[in-house]
Amino acid sequence: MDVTHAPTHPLIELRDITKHFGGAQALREVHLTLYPHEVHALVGENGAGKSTLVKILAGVHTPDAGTMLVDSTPVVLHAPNQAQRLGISVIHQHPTLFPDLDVAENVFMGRHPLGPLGQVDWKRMYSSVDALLATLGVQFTARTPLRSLSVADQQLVEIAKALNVRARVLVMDEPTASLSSREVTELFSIVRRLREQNVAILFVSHRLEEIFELADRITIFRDGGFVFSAPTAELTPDAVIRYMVGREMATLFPKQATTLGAAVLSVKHLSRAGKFRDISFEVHQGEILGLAGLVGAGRTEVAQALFGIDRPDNGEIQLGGEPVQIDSPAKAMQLGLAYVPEDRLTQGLILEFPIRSNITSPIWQKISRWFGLLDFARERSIAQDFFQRLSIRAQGINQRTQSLSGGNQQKVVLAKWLTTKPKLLMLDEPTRGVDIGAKAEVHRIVSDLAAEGLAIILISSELPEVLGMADRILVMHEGRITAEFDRAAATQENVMTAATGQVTHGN
Amino acid sequence: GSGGGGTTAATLNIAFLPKAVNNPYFDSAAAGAQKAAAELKGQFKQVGPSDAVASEQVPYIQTLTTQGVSAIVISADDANAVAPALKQAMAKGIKVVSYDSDTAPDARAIFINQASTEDIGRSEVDVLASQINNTGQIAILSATSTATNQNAWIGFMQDELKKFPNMSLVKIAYGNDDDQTSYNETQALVQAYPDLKGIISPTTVGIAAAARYLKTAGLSGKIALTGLGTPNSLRSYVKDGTIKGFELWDVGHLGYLAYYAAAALVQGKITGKQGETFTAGTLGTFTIGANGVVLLGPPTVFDANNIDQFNF
Amino acid sequence: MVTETMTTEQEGQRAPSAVIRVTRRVGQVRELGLLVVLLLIFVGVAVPEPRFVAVNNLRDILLSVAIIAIVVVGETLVVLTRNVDLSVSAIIGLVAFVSGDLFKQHPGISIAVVIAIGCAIGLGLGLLNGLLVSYGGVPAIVVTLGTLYIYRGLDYAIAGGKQINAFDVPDRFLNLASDTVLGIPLLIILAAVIAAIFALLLRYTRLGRQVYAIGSNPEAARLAGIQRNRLVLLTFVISGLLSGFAGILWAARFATVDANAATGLELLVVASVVVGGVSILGGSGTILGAMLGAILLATIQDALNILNISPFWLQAFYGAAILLAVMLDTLIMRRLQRSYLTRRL
Amino acid sequence: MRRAIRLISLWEALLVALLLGAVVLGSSLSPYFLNSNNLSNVLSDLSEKSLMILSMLLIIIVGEIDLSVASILGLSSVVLGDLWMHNAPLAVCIAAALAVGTLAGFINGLLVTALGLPSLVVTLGTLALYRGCAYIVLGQLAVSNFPDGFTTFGFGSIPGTLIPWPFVIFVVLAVIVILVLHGSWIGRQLYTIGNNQVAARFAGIRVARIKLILFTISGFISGLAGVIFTARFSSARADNALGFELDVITIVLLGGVSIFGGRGTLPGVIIALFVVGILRNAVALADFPTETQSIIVGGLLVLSVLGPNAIVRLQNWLTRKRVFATLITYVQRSRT
Ligand SMILES: Nc1ncnc2c1ncn2[C@@H]1O[C@H](COP(=O)(O)OP(=O)(O)OP(=O)(O)O)[C@@H](O)[C@H]1O
Ligand SMILES: Nc1ncnc2c1ncn2[C@@H]1O[C@H](COP(=O)(O)OP(=O)(O)OP(=O)(O)O)[C@@H](O)[C@H]1O
Ligand SMILES: [Mg+2]
Ligand SMILES: [Mg+2]
Repeated sequence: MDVTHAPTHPLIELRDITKHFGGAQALREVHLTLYPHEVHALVGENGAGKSTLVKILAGVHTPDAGTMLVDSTPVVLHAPNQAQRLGISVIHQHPTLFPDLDVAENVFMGRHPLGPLGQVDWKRMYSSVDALLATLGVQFTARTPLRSLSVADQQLVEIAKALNVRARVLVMDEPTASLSSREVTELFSIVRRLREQNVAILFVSHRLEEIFELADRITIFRDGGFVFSAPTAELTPDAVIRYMVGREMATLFPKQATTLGAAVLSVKHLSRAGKFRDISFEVHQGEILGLAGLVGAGRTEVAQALFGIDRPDNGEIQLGGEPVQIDSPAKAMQLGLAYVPEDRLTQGLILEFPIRSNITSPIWQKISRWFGLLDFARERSIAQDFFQRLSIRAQGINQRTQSLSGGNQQKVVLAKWLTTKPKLLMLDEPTRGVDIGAKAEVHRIVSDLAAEGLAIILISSELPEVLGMADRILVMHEGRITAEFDRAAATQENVMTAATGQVTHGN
Repeated sequence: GSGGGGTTAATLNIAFLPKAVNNPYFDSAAAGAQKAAAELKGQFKQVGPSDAVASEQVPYIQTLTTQGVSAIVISADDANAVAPALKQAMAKGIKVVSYDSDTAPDARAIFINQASTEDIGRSEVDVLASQINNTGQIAILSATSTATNQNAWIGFMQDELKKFPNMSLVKIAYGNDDDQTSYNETQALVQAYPDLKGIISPTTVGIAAAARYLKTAGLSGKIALTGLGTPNSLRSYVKDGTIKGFELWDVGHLGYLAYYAAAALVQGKITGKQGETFTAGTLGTFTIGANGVVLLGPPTVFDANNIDQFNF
Repeated sequence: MVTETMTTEQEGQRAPSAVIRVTRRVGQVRELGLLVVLLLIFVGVAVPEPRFVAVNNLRDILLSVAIIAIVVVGETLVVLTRNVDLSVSAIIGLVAFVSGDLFKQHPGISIAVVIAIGCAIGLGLGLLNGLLVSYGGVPAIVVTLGTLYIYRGLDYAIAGGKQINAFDVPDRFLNLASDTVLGIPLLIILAAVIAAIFALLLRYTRLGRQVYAIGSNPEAARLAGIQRNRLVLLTFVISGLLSGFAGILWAARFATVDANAATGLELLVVASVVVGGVSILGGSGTILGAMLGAILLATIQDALNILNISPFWLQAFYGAAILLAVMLDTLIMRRLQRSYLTRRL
Repeated sequence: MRRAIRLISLWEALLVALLLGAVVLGSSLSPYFLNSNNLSNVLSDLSEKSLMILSMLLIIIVGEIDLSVASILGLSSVVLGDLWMHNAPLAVCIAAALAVGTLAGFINGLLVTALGLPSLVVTLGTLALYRGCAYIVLGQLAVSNFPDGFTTFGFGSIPGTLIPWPFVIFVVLAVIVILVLHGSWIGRQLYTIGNNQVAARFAGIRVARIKLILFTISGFISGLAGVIFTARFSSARADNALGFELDVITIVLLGGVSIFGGRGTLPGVIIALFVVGILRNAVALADFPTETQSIIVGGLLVLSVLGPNAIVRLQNWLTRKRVFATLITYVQRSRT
């Protein structure tokens, strides 16, 4: 990696940027400087505010406070096309593409090349996009309908889109999240080429090894605040992780020691084409089984297959020793399974409903009397009970969940599933985008539940969380289990290596 | 309020309820009725649905009943669909007269028949026969298959056709008294029967639409067309020869007579029994025939020679 | 529309991988499918009834579809943006009567003026729809359902019991519908030209492509800096304008116009669009497809006439056509996606 | 849109005001308006629509739509008539009509849930298909000679009162729907589906099955409406209730139900039903031309959505102006 002499003139300078979303503070007076001819990595845990910053650079969000300087002149971006005109080109974390159009149009939308008559020049568009795709070494062409691409291929289109404009600033929000290692190398060689052309690059990623391979400078955010920034040369992975986590784990993850009971769930050779393959494991009463891995490793799919949302192609699921067929979430619930989904806003909550109805939603039928008429008194008491047990901070059980902070929303989702008195609780990213305080409470609740003998599967992309909470850790990489560690044996390093699919060493 | 209000012999508050309000045929009938109203110093109004749909007429009957008009003069879109409502009206003391298209006989006192069903049915066949010298395939373009008057005429047409061995009725099409439907039905007839020689359309909307198709398709003179129509809507086709001759009673007189009949009922001069007589202003005296039918008189034949003398 | 087929050939030339060739065909499958179905109908009917393929019958088919086709073009634009315009039939009826009435009230008024007025009315009504949808934030189906009532109500209010008869309007005006150029009826040429123009605009202008974009993924369109509201407004205005123009032609063709002209036509228009393979969820479909859809429905009607099948069967056939069209469309899309899913890992 | 929810209560209040306005208007336009016969006519005219709005409400709440209701009405009416014409016993005819309606609805449901097609297109197709079938069965014929008992049921009122028989059925069904929708777990599940289909599925709600059932119910109700329609006019024709679907949907939306699903109450819709019914009647009583009705109804429909939106926008605009912020929050408090 070549040592860069940071040029004197920054291309973009962000000063004291603050951004709120309703009650939640996503960014707190952060600052960031992008120089030409430099790859600048931005790291931080889930919810640290990385994407929010990216969206501010992209003109999607306008900061509540702070200034943005482009070529040392202050600008205020209100719309994405303003950012585009300033030569800022952005790869968003989640693909924002047009499923009905072909790849070329997705790359060129709004900027189609025009012919002599001012007509869209399709020939030229296709040839130039095909050329562009060639440099990315992809398996599809400019004419492939986007709808037919996998999420990973869509990510590549997103990248092509950003590379297509003569950008002076390239911002990439977790571009490699769902890419194969081959595609990653292709991408990196391109990024290096761009750096040689004096493009300023902001690179957001959870994969430290990538960062240390590519970045010239690293900036670390934590819980919406700026923590530290330095040239890569002056940093080590451990140091970065320390800055990212920035707290003694023991105090934060009060996992109580529990005596493991009988196996609740045992999975044998579970596979689903394109998502995961040959997954086998057991969970016991009172055990917290951690499921670690990078975004896109397939953990959510595994959980959702267990919960009857998608069907596994083959493999066996046993509950309490009995082989079971789980063909629908309703069936899974009957069998005593519960699943706290990855995205609580779209999968976990009815934002229009009050806390009360959300908490009782899985048991509405149970708390109904004759003719299925709801027993409102009973509903209120149950809701009130969990409201207090999980110490949800809100005006009361009748407040609409929409107006709750992320942490409290997450507690409502937890309460919702606890009402079903499950035997096995699956938590997918239970603390993503949840503030520290609430995070700690969620952890306390979870470990209490385990202590009460509940079997728990904890999916989390936050290593410290898994390391702190889990009795046992399974690591997934590209749909396969690559390692298993006991609480004692697990460390940041060996889990991360397994998660990135390098040497598999378990025990 | 008293639903039966307004039946005191003095006040003449008579409402016409045609199949559809936006139909020139009924408008000219209304004109005649207005003339009668003026002569009798009575009130006249015409209400009704914008489409010729039976169920649409019922709310209007109910409204008129509520308003306590002294008489309802109706052209029934579906003889039976309107019967219950009309009976309710009669129960409230409102007189009911049907014109143009009859209702169930027990749902009205008098039916003003524009012309003897038999005359019309037979004469139309004769008119057409003379135009196609008694040979070839012919078709009928009617209104709705439920229209009482249409079916009665068609009955007699079929009977009359027995006299013409070389003429064959190949199809009875229904244009719903709707311009576009009639137009398309005509097109369909011509396509389905390449050898078609003549069309009878005993409905003003139908014949106009048919004439228009024949003209645009350049079939004027090739396929003869006759039926019932208003001079105004057919004048141009008569002049360009698409139609040699067609029939109609004087629609204005129809409305005029209907109003007088209703008035006579309201004033208690008649009850609708057979043999009763009443005078209808300039039209003279009329006698109520079997089951309450009053006959307007023989139809007029309009052709290039006389058409300009009429304006309705 | 020529252009559509041209690009198909171009795409035929360069064929990288098998999978992609499949998908390319799937991309065109709608138009192809419709053509095949049309062909089958023609063959199937022509065998027992050769008159079906007689030139003048084909002319009748195209004539009967011409006016609707013009409206379908506008509807297609609207549907592509994930909206729908149910008020078209009311606009046609209103303009048809007004333009006829103009001739009646002001004998000797120039045809150009009437056409201008008619188009202006259509444009205005479309503008109202568009404003309510884009800036009023009211769902298109609600807005146009409402204006369907309102515009038709206005029509009744203006027309009342009056009826425009052939002799009320000058023959020069009626000729719009009956004139032919090189033996081809003017109506058909007008429809074809309008369709071709908008097909070209949709395919060869950035704005046209953006219409697809906002229908396909509004959020992504926003990130791409596309101004959704203006574009939606524009499509409604065009739809209104074309409906207005169609109304004028309606008056010219049917000569006898009352307040009920074109009642219920909106269903036939939307049906044509859907059968033509334009996704009701927006973002995909072509003018060519929609035209074929309209022609298909008209052909079915004509075939029933020729075969002397009771016209009562017509609606049933229309319904079946719509259902089959969407079913095939979705099934093909599903198949396509499944074929890709298993590619990774 | 989100903030618009706060305004629902407000919207229903507006509807009530509208209703009172309609009554005042009616009685001022015509002395006969408040006449009990007239009110009974209003109810009688609403016979079929009042039933159809019930199932339409449920379907729209789960985020779907059924455009084919009027066609199903026509089809079942025709089936009833055709069987009667062939001398089947009346009971059999009615049963068959209901069965056909139910089947038609079930088919809609299958196409929507099993094949996952958009209900807008599916029911647009069946709108034409079912109406077409009605024409195929009976063509232009009309069957009329039904027994008096049947006709009285449709047209007559409960002896001694002026309450039409069909209205009784509506009251019964309305009570049931109110209980189910606003009081039972099923209702909760319907709103959940309409609000967030994914979350509903993740919460173990059988979305597809519920939708299938709803479309089937809608078919049954439409069939029932078909029987009543036939009885009311003692006339079974293929074109019965042509275009009713627009009125039904209009009433439901006017009642404050979101076309996107998840929002709306039966009381609101019932008020809207009477608003429309009374306005139409008043306008007719006053001898206003027919078209006034459609203009009023259409205008109300657009306003019903535009109104709340406008208020929300106004609010947003005001809240941006700090001065008014406190005022606004105060207003909102007082509202909830
Ligand atoms: N549109 C939004 N509305 C409300 N809250 C939001 C929104 N976008 C982000 N947030 C909140 O802001 C905080 C930062 O989110 P952000 O997506 O920037 O984190 P991140 O660092 O990108 O996390 P990840 O690594 O998971 O992408 C989180 O608490 C998140 O819940
Ligand atoms: N929010 C999302 N948007 C688009 N694609 C996603 C999203 N989440 C996951 N995916 C894709 O789904 C596939 C499996 O991801 P999945 O979420 O199961 O993995 P994971 O290990 O659970 O990742 P995560 O840490 O996000 O939970 C991957 O291709 C991933 O890219
Ligand atoms: Mg992010
Ligand atoms: Mg996941």
